[in-house]
Amino acid sequence: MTSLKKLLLGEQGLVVIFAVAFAIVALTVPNFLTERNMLGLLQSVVTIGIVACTMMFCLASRDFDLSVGSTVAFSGMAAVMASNASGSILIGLVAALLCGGFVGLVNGVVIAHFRINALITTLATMQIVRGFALIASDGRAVGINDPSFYQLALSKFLGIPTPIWVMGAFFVVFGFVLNRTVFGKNTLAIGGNPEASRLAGVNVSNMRIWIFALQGLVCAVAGVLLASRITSGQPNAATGLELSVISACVLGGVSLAGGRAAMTGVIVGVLIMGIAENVMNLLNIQAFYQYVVRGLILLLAVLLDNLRSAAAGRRS
Amino acid sequence: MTSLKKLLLGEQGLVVIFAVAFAIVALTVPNFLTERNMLGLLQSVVTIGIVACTMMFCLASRDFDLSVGSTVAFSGMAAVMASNASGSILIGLVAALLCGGFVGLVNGVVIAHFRINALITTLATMQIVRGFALIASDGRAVGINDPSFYQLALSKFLGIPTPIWVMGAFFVVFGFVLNRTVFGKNTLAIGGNPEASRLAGVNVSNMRIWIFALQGLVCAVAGVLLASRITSGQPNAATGLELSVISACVLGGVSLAGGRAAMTGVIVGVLIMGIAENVMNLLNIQAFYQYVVRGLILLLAVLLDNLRSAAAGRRS
Amino acid sequence: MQDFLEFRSISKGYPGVQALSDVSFSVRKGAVHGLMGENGAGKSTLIRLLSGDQSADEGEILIDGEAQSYRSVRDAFRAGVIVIHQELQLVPELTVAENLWLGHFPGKGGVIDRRRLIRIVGEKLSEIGIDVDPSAKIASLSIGERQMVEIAKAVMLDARVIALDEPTSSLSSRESEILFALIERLRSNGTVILYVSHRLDEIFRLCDSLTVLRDGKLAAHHPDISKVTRDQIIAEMVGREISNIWGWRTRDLGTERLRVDTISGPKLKTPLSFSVRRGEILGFFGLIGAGRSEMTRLVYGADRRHQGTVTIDGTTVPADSPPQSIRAGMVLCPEDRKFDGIVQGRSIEENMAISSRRHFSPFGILDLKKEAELADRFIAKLRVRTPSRKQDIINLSGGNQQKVILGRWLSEQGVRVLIIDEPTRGIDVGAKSEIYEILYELAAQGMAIVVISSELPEVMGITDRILVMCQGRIAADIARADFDERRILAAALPDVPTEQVQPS
Amino acid sequence: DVKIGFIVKQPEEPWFQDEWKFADVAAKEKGFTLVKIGAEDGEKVQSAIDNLGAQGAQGFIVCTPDVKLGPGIVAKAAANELKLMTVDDRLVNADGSPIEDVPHMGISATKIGEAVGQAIVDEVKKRGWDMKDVGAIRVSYDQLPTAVDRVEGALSVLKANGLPEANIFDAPQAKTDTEAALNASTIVLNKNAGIKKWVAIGLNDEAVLGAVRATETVGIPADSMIGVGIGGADSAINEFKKPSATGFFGTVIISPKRHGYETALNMYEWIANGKEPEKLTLTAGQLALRDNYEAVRKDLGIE
Ligand SMILES: Nc1ncnc2c1ncn2[C@@H]1O[C@H](COP(=O)(O)OP(=O)(O)OP(=O)(O)O)[C@@H](O)[C@H]1O
Ligand SMILES: Nc1ncnc2c1ncn2[C@@H]1O[C@H](COP(=O)(O)OP(=O)(O)OP(=O)(O)O)[C@@H](O)[C@H]1O
Ligand SMILES: [Mg+2]
Ligand SMILES: [Mg+2]
Repeated sequence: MTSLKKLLLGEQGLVVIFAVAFAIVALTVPNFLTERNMLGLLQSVVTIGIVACTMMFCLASRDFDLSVGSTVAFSGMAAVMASNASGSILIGLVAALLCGGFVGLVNGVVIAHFRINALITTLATMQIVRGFALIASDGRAVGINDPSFYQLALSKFLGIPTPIWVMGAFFVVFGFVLNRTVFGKNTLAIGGNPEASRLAGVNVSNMRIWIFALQGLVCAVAGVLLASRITSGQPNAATGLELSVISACVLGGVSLAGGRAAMTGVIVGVLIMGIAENVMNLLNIQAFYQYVVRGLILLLAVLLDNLRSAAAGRRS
Repeated sequence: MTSLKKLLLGEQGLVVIFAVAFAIVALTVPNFLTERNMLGLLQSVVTIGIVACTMMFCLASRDFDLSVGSTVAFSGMAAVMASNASGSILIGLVAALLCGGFVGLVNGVVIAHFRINALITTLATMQIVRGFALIASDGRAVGINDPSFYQLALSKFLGIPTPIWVMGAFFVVFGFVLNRTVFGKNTLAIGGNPEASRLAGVNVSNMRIWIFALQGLVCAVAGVLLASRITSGQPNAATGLELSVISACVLGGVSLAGGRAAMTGVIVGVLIMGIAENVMNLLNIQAFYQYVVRGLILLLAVLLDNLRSAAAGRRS
Repeated sequence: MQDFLEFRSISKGYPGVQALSDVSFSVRKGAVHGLMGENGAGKSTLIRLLSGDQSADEGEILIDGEAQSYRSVRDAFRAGVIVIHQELQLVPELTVAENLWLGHFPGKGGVIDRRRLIRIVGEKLSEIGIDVDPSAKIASLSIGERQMVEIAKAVMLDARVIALDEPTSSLSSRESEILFALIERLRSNGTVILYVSHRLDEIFRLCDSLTVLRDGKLAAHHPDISKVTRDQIIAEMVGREISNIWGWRTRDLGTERLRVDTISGPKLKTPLSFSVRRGEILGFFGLIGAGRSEMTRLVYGADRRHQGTVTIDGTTVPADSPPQSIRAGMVLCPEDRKFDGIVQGRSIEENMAISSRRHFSPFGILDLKKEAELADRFIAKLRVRTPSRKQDIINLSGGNQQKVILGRWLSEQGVRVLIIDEPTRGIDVGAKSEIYEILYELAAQGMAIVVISSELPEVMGITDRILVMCQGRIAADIARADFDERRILAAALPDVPTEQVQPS
Repeated sequence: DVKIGFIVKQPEEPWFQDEWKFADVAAKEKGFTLVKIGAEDGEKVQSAIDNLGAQGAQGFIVCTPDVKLGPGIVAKAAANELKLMTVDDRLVNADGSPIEDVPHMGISATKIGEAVGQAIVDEVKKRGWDMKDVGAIRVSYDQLPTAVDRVEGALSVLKANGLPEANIFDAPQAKTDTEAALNASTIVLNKNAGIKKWVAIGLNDEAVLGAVRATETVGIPADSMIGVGIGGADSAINEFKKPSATGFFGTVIISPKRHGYETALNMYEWIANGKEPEKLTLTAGQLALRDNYEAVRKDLGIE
């Protein structure tokens, strides 16, 4: 009994709770644990999952990025338009990375150098970038000319679609960066105590610029994969992505007050969001009730996690 | 020269900058400074303005409320449905206040007692409440049966429509509460340092519950006025309101890190948002470019304010 | 010997305050140089300039004859300067080892070898004589332990100049000894040490030379400390003579006022009991981590109790609500002013009135005139150095912040029990005696006062009775007549067998 | 047993609610399972199709968030071996030509717009207004291609009947709700206080309603305003139910019944009996006014 409790409320509590919930869902929801559904589920969280990797850094350093949705859409558009114009997918990719990286860089510079609140800055760039995407395409989706662009999303390796591999690779890389590199530690330090980090000689404003630029680049990758999946660049794509991604991170234990983050947590957070969506559709829950259920799951997940840490705090 | 600089960069700098910008707009944009347009402008910011009053408290106490848009829609629906069912506008009003207050109370209790992150909690209630509004109305607009309900929004006093008076009254009352009451000072103290405030005898969790409950009630008022203006309760009303309101507050110098807020600032913030919208339409700026302009104005406004405080910091 | 570190006509101003004006002095190689002055005299400002965190409006800093033009902390580090600031600058979520290396992580390609890091830090720490686990998170350490980590940071990175801003303010004598030993070692290596403290004993014990600042100006420079006396320094600092800072006098003690009965909590396993009489000033002494602060928080209801009751004049105080404790007449002035005391972003006035304003705010509406009066009264009484009561408290010097927090509690009405954790931490000699006077006055009115202090002379100087804590237990209960430095220290040390006393 | 998916782009909109409702009727009649999924963007459509495949559905009907998603949806459907039909909006290829293989039922956005324009022109003539004196509020939401097509359709008819280009005023909505339309229209009215007679068009009923509310707030009488909406859902009916006529003159009702019921039925027949549906079925909108809306609704099978 106590060992069970220990397991549930321990360091890896969220993972354990998640595993239990997963098992329950797998046993009770028909069609859930099929290979097809699992692959569909994973594909449906690719965008959130990829963007969550860098959002984790952003939140861990006590910043905030609302512009990710627009950046995903904009760089996806850029990829499609550039590859249509040049006939080369590679050029499309480079264009997307340039656009995404540029947006991130601008965010970073404005926030770090002009010391403008991150929420407002990224709220502003969110609108500006969305405006650019709409202007560039005249508000309409741009179709992909070269069918081999679709292959980015359709191709498989060992039976698993490429986007899932990409997401997995990002999880591994950014997990390593967070825990094992100076960059990761500095990020956590900035979030935990910016003043102390500065006084210890961490170049806080450079770090922030880097984090935002990285976020932009990663959004570009997500944007390209998304465009390839939906076979077009859409200026309205990924609206509201920012809140999903931030929710996934916070669910995964990333502190909005900065200084606390873990890759496993974020992965679990992303999966919880995806599974909730998936199961509701499998169970044919009505659209309006889906709102309520989604909200309740969010609450429940953080509540459980809170109970866990409260219990951990009392234990001594 | 220096006295001009002093004025611009002084305490009331934002107000001065705003006044200058207003004068420029009034002189250059045709039709702007007509009585009709001014009244239209003020009416268009009624919802944001009213909700910003309590959002200011929420942010000042280092909290966050994303559920305001849903609450406005939900309580507006409640008002219409209850007054349709009972035939009494008063009952409709009471129903709206009950619904709004209840949502706020739930937010407050969950955040203060279960210590769940405000962002996640209100993100969850935002969805749940929107779901309820949709479920209650089956996703449809509900028309108002009793035409005198429209009079709430249409009636005028001294040539100025009632909603504007209501907004003005809220500005005065909440400005007073913030600066001249124990409640206001405690709110600011909690935002500045919650732990220190608790040890200094402020009942932090009660205060937070009160603030959220108040926010809910104020949303209900905004919801009723909105329903009256659009002569129906619409479950999809006021989506995205939360971000507009928070932007207005931050523009007005309310610190997201808590502890800093001023009513004049918030009023200016609300007006900036309204004027930007108004002028863009008067100047017939294309929809897609409006996104870009809106973002740039947001950036510019905080940037100016930042320069101001930086200059104030350097001055000796 | 030649001058190694030199300040040349340094000036620095903040809005409304000239923190330093035209300060020049120099320090020899291998010297420990003391820096003294009243609260707000500009000591920390000078050290901030040295650290590269801020730059002077005028003047320059020379190291080894070279004018320094560094513009960031990193530049200062490259020039061989390490600074320990007055407020602790650690990242609570990171481990001790990570904090020590922050900003200077060793390793190739940005990849951190965690095991090696912990091993190196572990070796260094035990070599220095600091007993903390390198893989523990800072958040789990007590303030004193954190202070030791800060000190380790300065020692580990080889520096030519080390500045320490009130390093002992939260250390007890045992930890201070470790620090002093370290300083001796650094001195013999030729390191220049700039040492800020309000404790004269330390200054005389450690320093070779001394500079006194007053109102941002150089008040005195003593190249050889053996040529000055205590009284002379005090006079240079505060501009008047202070003959006897403690000023203790006998008082009539009344009946029992506060009774604490077998309380225990998460970090204080052994139940504690004690009582305080009307008019009594009870002192708590102990080493870092003895559990004194934990005890005060449990009594006050700031942390959740496992068991036990607290009664004031026979009425039980509700267990876990500071607001209720205050209404029952008990207040706590906390130890950690930065996290538990000041409300950042708010003015001095508001910080003082936060609790007491409920007595003069009918229907919750403020009486701004009364608040202003109150603030002005305590700014004058406690000699807070500030341009105005509207100043944001974060802009005050550390000691002045402490005074404002004290003012908050001294201005509270209807207080029957006053608990002060480290009352004079970082406060200058001049203001100290004022504060003691206020405490005696309050005690004479019948208040029961509990003072927690790590400064033995202070506890012995101002209290009527001392409870010595050791490892979460009360190890001794000593009346004023029996005060004896060695006996108290012996009781505080865990390794020495101590007399077990019955709680009174 | 047969399982059919029905994916729509805006599940909160009454229009789609109705489509689903009528599809449910078909499901009850024929005894198949209907899975309703809302998918607001391309990514959601993709996962919805995967989800349907995983549930073992045999086919689905989709109203796509964007017609350019065509190739992706077709490919995804093929990968999941699902039969595919579209409703409301027809899928197009990358080059913008319709994908003709996919059976479609719908009404072109331009056509609906034209119906709106015609209704306004008729009423303007009936009231004896001179087109030169009439101002037109174009409540626009250009982010949505369908919205552009609808208002442009209406404007083309108005212009053909003598409405000067200079009398068309853009009122861009920031969001697709009534309040946003109201705020944007108020500005247009205030800017052109000289014009006394107004007509309004927009993406849907809610947009036109906003314009109507705006005329009321600035004091333009109801008989100087002709607003014609699109959809015919409750917000329009509420206007007709008001005791006195408002500036909301009429609405072009498009029948969710055919779109919901018939598509579901066709899909069932296709799956169960191999009866392939028509490649293209076009439906028509019908104008409903204050005095005939009940009849029109009955006619279209709503109620
Ligand atoms: N950021 C700031 N803004 C405004 N005033 C400041 C700021 N920092 C310091 N000051 C003022 O400068 C003066 C010198 O402060 P400093 O911290 O150097 O004093 P100190 O000698 O270290 O005092 P203490 O013994 O209390 O630590 C004080 O009056 C303080 O209020
Ligand atoms: N946040 C914490 N988490 C875990 N242990 C803690 C924490 N804070 C303090 N402790 C431990 O609790 C014990 C009591 O600490 P406390 O701060 O009450 O002692 P103290 O006598 O007041 O010493 P100090 O002079 O350092 O304040 C110590 O062993 C300390 O290490
Ligand atoms: Mg200092
Ligand atoms: Mg202590």
